[in-house]
Amino acid sequence: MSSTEQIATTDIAPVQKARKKRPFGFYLAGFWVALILFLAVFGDFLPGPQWDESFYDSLGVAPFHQSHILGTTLDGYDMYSGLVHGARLSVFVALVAVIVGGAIGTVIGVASAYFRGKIDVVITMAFNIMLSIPNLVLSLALISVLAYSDENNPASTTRRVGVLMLSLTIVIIPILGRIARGATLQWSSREFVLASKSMGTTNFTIIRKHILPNVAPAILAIGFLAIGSVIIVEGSLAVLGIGVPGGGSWGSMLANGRGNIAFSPWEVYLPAGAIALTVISCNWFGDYVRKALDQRESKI
Amino acid sequence: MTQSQITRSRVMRRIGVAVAATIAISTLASTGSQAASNPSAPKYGGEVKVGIFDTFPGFCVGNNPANSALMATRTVYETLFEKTRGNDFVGLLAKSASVSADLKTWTVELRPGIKFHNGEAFNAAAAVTNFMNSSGMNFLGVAATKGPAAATAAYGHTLGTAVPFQSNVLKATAVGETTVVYSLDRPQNDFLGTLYASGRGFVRAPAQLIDKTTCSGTPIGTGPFKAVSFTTDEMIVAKNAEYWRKDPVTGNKLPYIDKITFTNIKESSSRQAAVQRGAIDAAMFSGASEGQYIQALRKQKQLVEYKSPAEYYPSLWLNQGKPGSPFKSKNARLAVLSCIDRVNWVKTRTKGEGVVSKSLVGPNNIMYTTSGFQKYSVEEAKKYVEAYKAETGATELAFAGPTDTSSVSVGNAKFFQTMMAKCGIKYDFVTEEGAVIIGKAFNPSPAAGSHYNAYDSIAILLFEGTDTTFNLPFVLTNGFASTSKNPLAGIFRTSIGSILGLNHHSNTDVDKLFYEGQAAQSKALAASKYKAGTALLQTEAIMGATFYFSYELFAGKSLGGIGKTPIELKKTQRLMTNWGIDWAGVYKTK
Amino acid sequence: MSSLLKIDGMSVTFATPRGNLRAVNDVTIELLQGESLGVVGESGSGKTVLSRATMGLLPGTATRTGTITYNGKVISELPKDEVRELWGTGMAMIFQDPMTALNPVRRIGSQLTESLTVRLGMDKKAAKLKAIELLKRVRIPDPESMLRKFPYQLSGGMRQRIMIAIAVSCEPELLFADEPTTALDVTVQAQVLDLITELRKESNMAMILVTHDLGVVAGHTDKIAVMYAGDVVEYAPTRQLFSNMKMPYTEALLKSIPRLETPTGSRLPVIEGRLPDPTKNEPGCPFANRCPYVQDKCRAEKPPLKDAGNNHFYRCWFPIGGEK
Amino acid sequence: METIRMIFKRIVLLSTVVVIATFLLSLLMRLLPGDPAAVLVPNAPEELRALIREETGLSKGIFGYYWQWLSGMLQGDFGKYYLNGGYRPVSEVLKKCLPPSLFLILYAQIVALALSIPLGLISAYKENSRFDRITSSVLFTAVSIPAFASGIILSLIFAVQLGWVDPIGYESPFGNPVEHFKLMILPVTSLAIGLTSSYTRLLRTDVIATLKEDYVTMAASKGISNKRVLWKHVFRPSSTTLLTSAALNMGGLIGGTIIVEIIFVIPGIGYEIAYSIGARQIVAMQTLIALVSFAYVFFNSTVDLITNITDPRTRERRV
Repeated sequence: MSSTEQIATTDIAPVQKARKKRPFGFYLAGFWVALILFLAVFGDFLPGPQWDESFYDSLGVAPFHQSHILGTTLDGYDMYSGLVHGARLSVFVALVAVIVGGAIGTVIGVASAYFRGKIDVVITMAFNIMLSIPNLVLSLALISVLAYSDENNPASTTRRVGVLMLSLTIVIIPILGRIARGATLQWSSREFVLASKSMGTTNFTIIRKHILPNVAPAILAIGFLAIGSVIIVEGSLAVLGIGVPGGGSWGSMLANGRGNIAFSPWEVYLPAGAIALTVISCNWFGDYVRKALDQRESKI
Repeated sequence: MTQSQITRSRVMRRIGVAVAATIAISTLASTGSQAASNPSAPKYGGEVKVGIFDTFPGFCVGNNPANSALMATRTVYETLFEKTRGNDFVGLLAKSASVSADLKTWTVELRPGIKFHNGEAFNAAAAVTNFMNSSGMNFLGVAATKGPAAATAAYGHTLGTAVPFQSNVLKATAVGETTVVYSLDRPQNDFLGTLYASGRGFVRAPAQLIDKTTCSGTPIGTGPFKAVSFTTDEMIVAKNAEYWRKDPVTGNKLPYIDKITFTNIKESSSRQAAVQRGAIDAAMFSGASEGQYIQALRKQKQLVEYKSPAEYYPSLWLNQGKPGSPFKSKNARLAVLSCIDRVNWVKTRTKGEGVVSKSLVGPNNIMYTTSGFQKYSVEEAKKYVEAYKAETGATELAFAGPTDTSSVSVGNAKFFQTMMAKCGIKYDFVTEEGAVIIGKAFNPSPAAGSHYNAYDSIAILLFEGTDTTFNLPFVLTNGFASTSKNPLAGIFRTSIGSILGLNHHSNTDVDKLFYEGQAAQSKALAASKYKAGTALLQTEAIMGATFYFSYELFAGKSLGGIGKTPIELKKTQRLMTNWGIDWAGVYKTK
Repeated sequence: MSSLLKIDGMSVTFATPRGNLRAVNDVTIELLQGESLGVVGESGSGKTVLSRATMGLLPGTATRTGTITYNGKVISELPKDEVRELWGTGMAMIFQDPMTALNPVRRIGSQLTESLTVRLGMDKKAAKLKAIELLKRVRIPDPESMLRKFPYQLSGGMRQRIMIAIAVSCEPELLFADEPTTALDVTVQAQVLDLITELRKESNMAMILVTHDLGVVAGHTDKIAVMYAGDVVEYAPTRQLFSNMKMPYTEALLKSIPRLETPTGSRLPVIEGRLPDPTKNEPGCPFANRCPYVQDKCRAEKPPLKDAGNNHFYRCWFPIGGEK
Repeated sequence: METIRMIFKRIVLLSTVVVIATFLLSLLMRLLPGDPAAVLVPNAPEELRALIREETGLSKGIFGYYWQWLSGMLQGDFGKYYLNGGYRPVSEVLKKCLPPSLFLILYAQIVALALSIPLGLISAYKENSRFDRITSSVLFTAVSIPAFASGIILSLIFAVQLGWVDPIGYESPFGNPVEHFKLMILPVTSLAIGLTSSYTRLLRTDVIATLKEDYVTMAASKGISNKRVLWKHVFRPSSTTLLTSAALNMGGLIGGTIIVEIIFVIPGIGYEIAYSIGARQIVAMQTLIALVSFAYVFFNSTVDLITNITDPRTRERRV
């Protein structure tokens, strides 16, 4: 159905062009994400210097050096290897947090909105409570408590990474949970759900067949944005000294190099660039999914 | 009144693993060049901003400000004695000291007429009150009559790690207004060092000490400045118009400046930028971790550098007392100590600002000896690892240690880890906040199954300056000697007295040698005993060291008079120390 | 009476993701001063676009060709700012839905006096007095308290009166009324239309009344243009059209109007089928697929606009009642 | 009457959220293994620890502890930072650290709104134009650069290399207003970058939707200028989401300033939170986080309430 009346709207926007093609940025983002995922998976098999070895004789060499393509830090660590290694940790931490947190949040959010009643009140309240504490503060508090150990041999590096991921996951749950709840509320009142219900379909089937497929794109869109924020939060935690220990992630590379910006600026620009590009790419995908979603909505 | 400096949360950042070297740069060398730089006559007035790198934990006996925070604290407080550039002592609040022939009775004459900021008189009674509180004697008195809970309620706030530093003092007695007599348990030739305590033995007003609710928050001293306010990261002090000192050269009344703001600027780069742009008048830096900033500032013509001697000696403490630690085995200790690549450490981690250790302490310390100090050799280390495995049946030599959360500390730990890996030693580091590490390393009441020091090893700066007496509680088997007649020994031998020796070793020969050194009647004899003690620590591989370093202060041309106001003619105190400079004689040039 | 508005060969196309959409095809219309024209058609016929395009109120995705002459001046090529000068004072528009066409967050008073202060340069006091007078003219009781109300506090009929008041506030010469009664209750529809006609007569305003309801235009217009798929398919003085209908489409439109005399329970005739896809340019008469009188020629070739005399034009190969 | 009931309901809801949030925080603190008093004063003797346990209510179990903390808060006793031998009241610390943070947040909000309102309006008005696309990509990139990175880079360029402003520090606006604003430029900028970006995007989306409303066409048909249409008819109905989100950020920003406060050495509440968490000052930490949480909920509810009362559209929905 097409109606000219629907298009005719207002005069006050000047000439616009209809956009059909996927924008160039989409491919750029796709390329970057593919590259990062490739490095995250196969990075260790690629040739290059050790990422955690200090090269005493090449402290703070500039990029395009013959044996250190992206230069070294002032402490002698190879930038290229660091970035490749960091891709794994940063992406891993962010993906785990968003996927696990997103899954839990979705289940809770969908159930809350679908069943309504007291469950909904309680869960909404719980989300509000968690959201009332800023991301960074919440993860800081969680990490400082969970990574604390009274034992003689205190929290190990692996445990700290685990705690970091757990904290970020907890932070993600209410964010995506609220989105899932909102989307479910909107969809569960649609006719086809009511129709399905009236035919005696079980709640589980309705959720699986009718709700989830419709809620998923909204979650996906915000999920992409969340990956970006988690990478940034991880970096902030690294600046505060409780990120991934030992400079293994982009955030901690940046945190370690931040003081050297006047001496070896690439220590800041390269990891900041890697973070920014990844976040931009994730935002792009999120935006793309959201737009696609809007279009689908408008067609209905 | 002595104070331990162990609670330096941020020392971890300036840590190392160390021993012996030559004097690289001395304070004295740098004084000459500054003499000509500020020809203007001293002026009164003006406000000064100073950047430091430590937080303010409070001002009571239990709060031990780390070095750069100590600089701010020391504008308010003064010690009885001050160290001179010639390594002697000059009286500050005290006028002179004398000792009995058996080295067991020290009589200190105080300067008359000095007042605390609250108007209280500084006199022999005040000095004794300070001793009674910081040594735990007051606590003991109440505990004996009313029980420990009452004692804690009354004096818990003044109980700190300072206690074992004064374990050799049995009694302090006020004789008249200006004389204090200290009666010692063992003979001690370097008692003035105990009173100085690396700049931490300063005198608080009795009114401050007595009120436990305000003790740590209300600093009252005799110094050139009065505390105006403080937060965790900032301390503001204002001119003490009634300050007792005059410039002995010009006769000018001190101090010159109206107000100083000390701000903790954690980020080294921010501190560097701030002093370089003149946003602050001066900033302090640590040569252990801030090499690149120091070197960048050194190139700035508008700044003057004040450098301390390289007499701060971070050490690697190998804990023999902790259950599960590998370091009961000498082979394990030898393996680790042989695996320290000091040259590359200094080059990489201090950017060349440190000095490679050749002994646990530096050459201007009386304890200095290269004898028995483990040299870097991967092959040797590997042999020791094998020997350790054969000896204990362990499959590998593995140990752990803490690092605070700063990038530099984590970087150090990472570097150390890679270094150990080259010798086949597995080192795990644990990232925790500085305060938490300090709490776990010096834990006076460990839970069941744990230990006073929770870590296998810890790299930390505890040895500073040239006074052996200040270093002893850390290397002895216990802060209270087994023969101690100190009434506190009974209570504190198992708690506070035993926590400072992070090695928790049981080699009493070490104690014996150092005690003999303190009892020696001649400097030569003392030196030989001390060196023997150090050599024993080194050959037995009880602890290790990597480098020595200096503290630096960079000041703009807006400040004059730094290091030019002696306490007494011909007795000039040190220019730059772990606690910075003497601010009494500093003035604003514009 | 002299010519007020002349539209000559105007076409409007929209750029859409599916290609160019032709909303108005080569339309030629003339309007004299004080005259009223009804533009009638189903939704999608292009009637709203025609009115908005004439005024210049099109979104950026639209392209308009052809010439528009207003008061003897060609305005179709004027820059936007000069066209805007005509809006409100020269031409004004009453919108279809009074629920959405009033700004929900602004008070009636500010919306009503805006034209007066901005376009006519009245001061606030004068504008307020004028606003009260306008409200009286559109028969709103207690006009002073009305000024302080928000749109949500009013009924649909009230809102439409407000809109009319806004539209006539600057005494335009030409009023576009875009389905002014569609969104209203049947009972108020007639009142509103009568009000418009009355106001129009008072100040000799010309009007273009856009509607899908032939019944509405009958009593309120001088002439009628019937639109289908962007084309004007029949164009005649009102009386002429009703007495001598030529287009099968017009007939179908007329039949679809519910009448009071229609027995209850009987089915209302509707026009079967749909409008053709405006993005495709198919040969033949666009109405061919729905026309009860369709013949082969209709599917093959698009009929031109024919003159039936008496200012009556139509676009059909086989008109009702045969060719003249 | 209805408004009063609504306000009352809000207050009840608000207090419930804050009470539960702070209680959970207490619970979290109690998850710390070992003796919490030993965490507060790491190397103090057991006698002192016992004293602190008594004073804070840590000896009374979780409910006792929480009740003591809460009733203290209600009476204005915000707890203490425990030092080895003494304490500092948190209220004293708050007095010092709250103003710098509030100024920082306020300025960042003002700057972000001042930038994003025209940017959002124009880029929506010229949707898909070159201006829109450039603005979008610049803002997109800007929001993707973490505040700590932009802060460091800004500081390097404007403070160190160009020397236009001092790289660090804070001055009270009452003592030295010129210096106060100069010092605020860089931290406010690095905070405002991300805010501007998200505000602009919010406003742009809303304005695009509003531009499609009939009343905008209607306003345009009055012949008033585009500028007037945008400001008077488009901006206000489009600004609800923007203002709501700006107000919500007030709470979130208090915590979000941590990094900026550290880089630019501003003695604010973010800094104190980070410090208290780092030093495991659990009582102070709980108080500070509770205040942030309260601020968030407070602004959240207030904004909701205000839009409920002032925006005729929400009233319409209720009617």
